[in-house]
Amino acid sequence: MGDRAPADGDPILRVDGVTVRFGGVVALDGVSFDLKRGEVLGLIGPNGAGKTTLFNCLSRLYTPKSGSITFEGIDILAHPAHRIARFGMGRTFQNVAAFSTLSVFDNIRIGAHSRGVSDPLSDGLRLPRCRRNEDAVFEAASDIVDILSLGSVADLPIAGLPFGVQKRVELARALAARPTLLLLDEPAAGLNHDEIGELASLIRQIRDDLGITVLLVEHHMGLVMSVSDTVVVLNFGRKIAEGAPDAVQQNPAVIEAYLGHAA
Amino acid sequence: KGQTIKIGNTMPYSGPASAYGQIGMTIGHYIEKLNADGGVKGVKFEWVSYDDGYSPPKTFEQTQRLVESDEVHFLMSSLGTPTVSAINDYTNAMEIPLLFVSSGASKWGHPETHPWTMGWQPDYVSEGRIYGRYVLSEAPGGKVGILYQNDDYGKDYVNGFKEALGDKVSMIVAEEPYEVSDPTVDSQIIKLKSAGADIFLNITTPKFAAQAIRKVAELGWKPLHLLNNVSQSVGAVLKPAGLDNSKDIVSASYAKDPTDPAMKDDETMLAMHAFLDQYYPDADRASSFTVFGYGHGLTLEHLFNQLGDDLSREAIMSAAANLDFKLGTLRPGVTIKTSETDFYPIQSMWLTRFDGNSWVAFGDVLSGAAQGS
Amino acid sequence: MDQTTSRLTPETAAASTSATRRARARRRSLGGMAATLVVLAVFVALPFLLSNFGVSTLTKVLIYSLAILGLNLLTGINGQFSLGHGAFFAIGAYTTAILMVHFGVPYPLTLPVAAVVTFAIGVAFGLPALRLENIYLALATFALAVATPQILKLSPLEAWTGGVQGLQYYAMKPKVPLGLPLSANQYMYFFVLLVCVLVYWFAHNLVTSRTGRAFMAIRDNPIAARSMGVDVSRYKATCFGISAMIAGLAGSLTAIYLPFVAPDSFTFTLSIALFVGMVVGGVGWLPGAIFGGLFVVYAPNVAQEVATKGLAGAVYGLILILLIYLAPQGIGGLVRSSLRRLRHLNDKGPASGH
Amino acid sequence: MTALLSVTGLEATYGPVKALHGIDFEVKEGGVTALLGANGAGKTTTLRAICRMVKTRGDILFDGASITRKATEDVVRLRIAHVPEGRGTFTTLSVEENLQLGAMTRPAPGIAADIERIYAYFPRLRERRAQQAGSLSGGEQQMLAIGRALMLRPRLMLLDEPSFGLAPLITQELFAILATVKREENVSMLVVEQNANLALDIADEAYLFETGRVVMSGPAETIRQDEGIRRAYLGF
Amino acid sequence: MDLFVAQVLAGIATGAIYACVALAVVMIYQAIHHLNFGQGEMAMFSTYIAWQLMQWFGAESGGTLLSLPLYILAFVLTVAISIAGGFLVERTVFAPIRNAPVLSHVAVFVALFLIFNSLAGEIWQHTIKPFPTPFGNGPLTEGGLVSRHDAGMVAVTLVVLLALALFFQFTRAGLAMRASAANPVSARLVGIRVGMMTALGWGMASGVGAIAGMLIAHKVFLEPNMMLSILLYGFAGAVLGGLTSPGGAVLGGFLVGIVENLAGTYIPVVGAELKLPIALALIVVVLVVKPTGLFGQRLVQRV
Ligand SMILES: Nc1ncnc2c1ncn2[C@@H]1O[C@H](COP(=O)(O)OP(=O)(O)OP(=O)(O)O)[C@@H](O)[C@H]1O
Ligand SMILES: Nc1ncnc2c1ncn2[C@@H]1O[C@H](COP(=O)(O)OP(=O)(O)OP(=O)(O)O)[C@@H](O)[C@H]1O
Ligand SMILES: CC(C)C[C@H](N)C(=O)O
Ligand SMILES: [Mg+2]
Ligand SMILES: [Mg+2]
Repeated sequence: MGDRAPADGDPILRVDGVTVRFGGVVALDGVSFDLKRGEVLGLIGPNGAGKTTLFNCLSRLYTPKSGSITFEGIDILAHPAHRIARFGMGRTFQNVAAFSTLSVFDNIRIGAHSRGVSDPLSDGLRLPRCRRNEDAVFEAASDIVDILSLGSVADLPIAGLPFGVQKRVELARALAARPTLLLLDEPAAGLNHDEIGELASLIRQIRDDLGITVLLVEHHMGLVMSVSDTVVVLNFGRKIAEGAPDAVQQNPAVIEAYLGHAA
Repeated sequence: KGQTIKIGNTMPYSGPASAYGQIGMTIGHYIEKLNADGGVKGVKFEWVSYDDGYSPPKTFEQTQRLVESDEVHFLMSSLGTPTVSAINDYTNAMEIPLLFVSSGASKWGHPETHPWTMGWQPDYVSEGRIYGRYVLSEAPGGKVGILYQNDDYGKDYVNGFKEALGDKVSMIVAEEPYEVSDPTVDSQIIKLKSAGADIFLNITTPKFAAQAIRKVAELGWKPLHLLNNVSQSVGAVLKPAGLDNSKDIVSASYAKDPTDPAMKDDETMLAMHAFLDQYYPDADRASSFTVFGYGHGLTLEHLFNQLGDDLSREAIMSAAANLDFKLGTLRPGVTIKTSETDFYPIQSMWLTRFDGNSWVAFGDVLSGAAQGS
Repeated sequence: MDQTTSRLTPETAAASTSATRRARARRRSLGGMAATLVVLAVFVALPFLLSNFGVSTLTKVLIYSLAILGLNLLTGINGQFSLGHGAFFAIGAYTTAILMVHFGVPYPLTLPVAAVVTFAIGVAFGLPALRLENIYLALATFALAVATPQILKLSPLEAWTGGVQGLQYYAMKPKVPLGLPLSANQYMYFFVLLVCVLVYWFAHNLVTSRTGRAFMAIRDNPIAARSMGVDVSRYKATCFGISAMIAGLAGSLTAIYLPFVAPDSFTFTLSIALFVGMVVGGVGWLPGAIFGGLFVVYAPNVAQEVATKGLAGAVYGLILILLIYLAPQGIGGLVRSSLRRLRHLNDKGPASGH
Repeated sequence: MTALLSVTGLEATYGPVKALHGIDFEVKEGGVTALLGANGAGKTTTLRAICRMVKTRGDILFDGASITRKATEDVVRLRIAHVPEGRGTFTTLSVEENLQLGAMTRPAPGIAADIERIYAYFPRLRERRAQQAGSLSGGEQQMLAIGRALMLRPRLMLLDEPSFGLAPLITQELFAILATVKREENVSMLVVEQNANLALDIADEAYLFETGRVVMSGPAETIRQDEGIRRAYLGF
Repeated sequence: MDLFVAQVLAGIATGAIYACVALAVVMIYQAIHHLNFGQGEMAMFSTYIAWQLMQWFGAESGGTLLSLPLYILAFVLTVAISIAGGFLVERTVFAPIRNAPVLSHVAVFVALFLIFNSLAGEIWQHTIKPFPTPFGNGPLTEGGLVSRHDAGMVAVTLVVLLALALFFQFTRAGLAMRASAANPVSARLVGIRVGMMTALGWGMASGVGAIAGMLIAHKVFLEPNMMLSILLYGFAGAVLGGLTSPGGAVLGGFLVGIVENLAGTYIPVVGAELKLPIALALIVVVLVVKPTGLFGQRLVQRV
């Protein structure tokens, strides 16, 4: 893993003036920011501020009313959702979107779908090409299982696993595609303090060892502030602050809308 | 002597055509009676009748079971045009007699290609011709509207009818097909009426016949109403449709009408009722299907009375091809007659008019054979 | 494995490495292969033990199983509800019949043509189906099933389809090729068996491959699948095509085994039967197709033996309900849960003590 | 204070898998009990067991009477409200209908007023009242789940990670609301919460779970002082 | 033009049949979020019960109504029996397999279909029976194409529609039923007796089905297969209108009737032969454009 060296310079992701409306609800209102390659960007904001909506725009599940999104120099709004993974963007979901009847291992293998090449006919005939691909996926998935310590549950159906484990499988699934950009939607929800510490080091490991850029949505301030290089704050679909974690944490507008005083 | 002969049969005891099931039941009970009476010339029968749900592949499977597993001696009275079509080639290839098919399709009478298959009732094409000729003679200037079932059965009638009209086929102003899966034929009737038809040729199966008769009355439409034989059952069609609504309908008929008061003293009908009392008390006595099944039973009895000691399939087939007798359930003048080249046992019919209670024959006994043959 | 991440592990049996996982996967697939061979051996032996009629009934079982397999691929594996697979079955059958009757094509050569035709039609139907979910798709496919006989009857097509009468070509029934010491029924049986084995092999490969995982991902969570890079529309349409193709091949085999096609052979009850067979066999479990085929062919016969004629339907219905009571997930559910139980015991054996 | 809920020897199984291996704990009348523990420790299973949603052995007494033979819906009728893991939103129904459903077992009077009260707690929900609940953001749905549970006017609330997905400010407000509800309406609570600080703040007693067993228990204050707990759950 | 009007009227007349059944379909959908294939046969069975009651009461003879009060008595009794019957079927047949996958439920619907169909044939035979109408025979207006029965049927359908719409929108039981179907686990967690709600839904659906059956039987005649194809049209109508909207379902039913007749009349060559397929294809087209039907609730799916 880690075959792509982090290259500084141009942002890996540029979000420019993205607006999304649902009927009368304005979920995103002209949001713009850049994400530098090799950084962790924390995206925070009150409930309903539009964070998940932004993720859904990035992975093309929603189409913004206006604005543009450039990823690795590609105008991704011109592409359908299923092509995004191939461009190198991976994600997890806020409410765990697992393939519930399948085993953990298969969930992870599906994560590698975008890296494989096969068509139904050659798969059905089990051509040597497909067998080789299968073997490669098997190895890659096994590696990830080991990295994320999912070995003991790898053959179990994902549905009955504790929520926290499911979230970890989602992370493994996203990593299986070897993304250059990883979108994490509230990965710490449901984890206790200890586990969050591990998650923080895992995220750093993902950034530093694997060279993956991370966009992190999270309500756990300890985590956000400890791993983010930059923090962007949304409120009512609008960006209200952007900057280094410390600066954002002191920003009165952020405290007023999001953090509260007791934090 | 003392032999038991296995007879195979398929019937729609379930599914959309299950109303015909009583034909099979009647024959089965009649065979029970024959056996109880000591058989026909000492020969007893075993009636193996399977349900095919009116589905052709099922008919094939059940027939194969009858032939290859039950090893029946011959097949008799299997019902339905699409269903029996599925097995016609098979039974001929296996050289198993398939006698008295319960369907009036014209294809059961082709000894040159299918020497092991024989029909029973007048074929639908011939009956269609009878209606065509009647229209030509009765209302040569009329406008005909046709309602027909969109299958072989319906199309045979239409073809016979058109053939008889010949160059007057332009009298037909509207032809409306319906599918057995249609819930009602109301809209077809409305169209026929709107097309200005004053003659209504009603080629349907019982349920749709009843719907059509009632809808015609409901619309206040008063055409010359011709109803095909299959649907002329007083009990199963006209009563539900309303006897008043059915008044003056014209049909063609070869069998006696069980509801006809004149049949009260008819010898055959009395015998039938006695048989039903003893063996099949649940039977619907106002239904022509019961008479139909009873007629098949009598025909079987006659066939075996005619046979000698040789009960082989060939012998049975050649006996079936040499029938000539008066069957009690048939109207006067209508007989059963076959020959090596004529595999249509019943070919003549009477025109009948419904008088509000029963069918009254009029005119002469008619042959539906094609003109000049 | 480093210390930090290992803390995330739930404390169960010792974690396995890639090598042990691979070994276990191989063991399982060997087990599956052995089971398959046993079943195959039984199916090869049976025609020599059964009566002539028994052989032809078993041929029918195979044909239905094949169609059920096709349906299962679509509904069980890919999650697209179909109540109309009888339509593709019909198209396959008619393709074969028309090729044999009108073009004199030898029967084995009609199979690939039928496959291509039904695949194309399946894809064509799968495209609008992309927009329909669950019940809506069920209705659309059911509508297709209901409309099939009427379309086959269409008078403009009559020159080819034989209209309401359909096509009969008993004379073209396949003969036993020279030298084989088999009865006609046995030969037909083995021909059908060969096709079934090949298709099963194909379907099994498919399901255990990248494509198959994509199919299942779509079934479980289409949105997540899309985000993983699965082209949902393409896979769904393709799955529809393959599924229709398999059902079409089954139809094609019917038209060879029973040299007669007619619109009324393909009413919606056929589609319903296939559906019931799939449920009985086990939704999403390919070997279940055999059980489904057995059920669909034999259960009505059993019902008829048990009941008087009119009540056979009720008895069949009761048998079906009883079966669902005993095996809510079909036979496949029973087999899988007993396998799981076995494995659970196995896993517990050596590595207990936590 | 007497025990409103007392659980003894509770075992729970999912098919062949045993998730709880004999758990004992109580919730005092008007008190708050917190359950702590790592992922998969069995906290959710315990709440499900009380609501009779999993197969169990052992005894559960509510208000002195065993409820192990009751059906879920009858347990709820004893006014035990559950904020489930995963929120259990009726996604196709509107926000307001979701709230009404929370009061399904109550007589009609007072419901409208209570809905207003929930809207006052979570103004976001008022803005979204006619919207399909499935379209809400994660945090908004969490508010809805809590609001729905409050609509029952419960005697005992089972809260499975109530702060799950809530923004820090809302989380603070939520715990303030819970404290008020507890104080003013004498509602007892059983709280599963990963944010142990918050949980211990309102809790009287706490239990630490590990793989289906209670490994430590005591007054919240005592637990808070424990070195291991501090490191693993509190972070100071 | 005359023909056009005639066909539209004929379409409305048959559409009334479909609308009636579509209502029953929506009813069951709201209760179990599925379509029940056995529903048509249950309605047919109910209609036979009504017929049997009328025989015993002497309310009719050969399809002619003899006594309106006795007819109404039989009608009401039948609806009551059907509600109880639907309730019982759910309790005895479905409650035990509550947790089985939906597709297994569908297989059981098929089984119910077979059981009721075959029982009815066995008990009451297969020959068609006339069924009386309380609205009187003959056309509504002199020479008109709409019969009194058709008009009465439309009226009854609208009344049932109103009752159902009110029930679902404004009663707590209606809300509880929708909640049970949408999310049974959560419904239990708010104290709804989901089993009872489902059973009640079955009961009500079977009651509505009985009403539909008794109105339809007069038009198509009573026989075991009378609902075979009508149920499909009812499904089509309900789906076209939107399965969650009783009003939409009724409108959908009428639309199916009208479209089918117009297609049969005005589409050349294949129109008459293919009116059902054409009508169904049209519905599929509508669904492709509007996947939840004309008036169905759009579902928001979020991740
Ligand atoms: N499909 C939709 N229809 C209507 N409103 C929607 C839809 N999707 C999102 N919204 C609204 O848009 C707003 C933004 O939602 P989003 O899920 O992006 O919030 P979020 O920032 O992720 O919040 P949280 O932190 O609670 O997850 C919410 O108020 C939500 O109600
Ligand atoms: N539906 C299920 N099927 C099978 N096993 C299950 C199921 N739900 C939970 N389990 C098992 O029960 C054990 C306890 O799970 P539970 O959800 O109660 O843990 P938890 O403490 O709530 O964890 P979390 O913090 O992740 O919510 C776990 O090992 C889990 O794998
Ligand atoms: C008269 C009936 C027994 C024949 C049947 N209508 C058929 O041809 O299919
Ligand atoms: Mg969110
Ligand atoms: Mg939990």
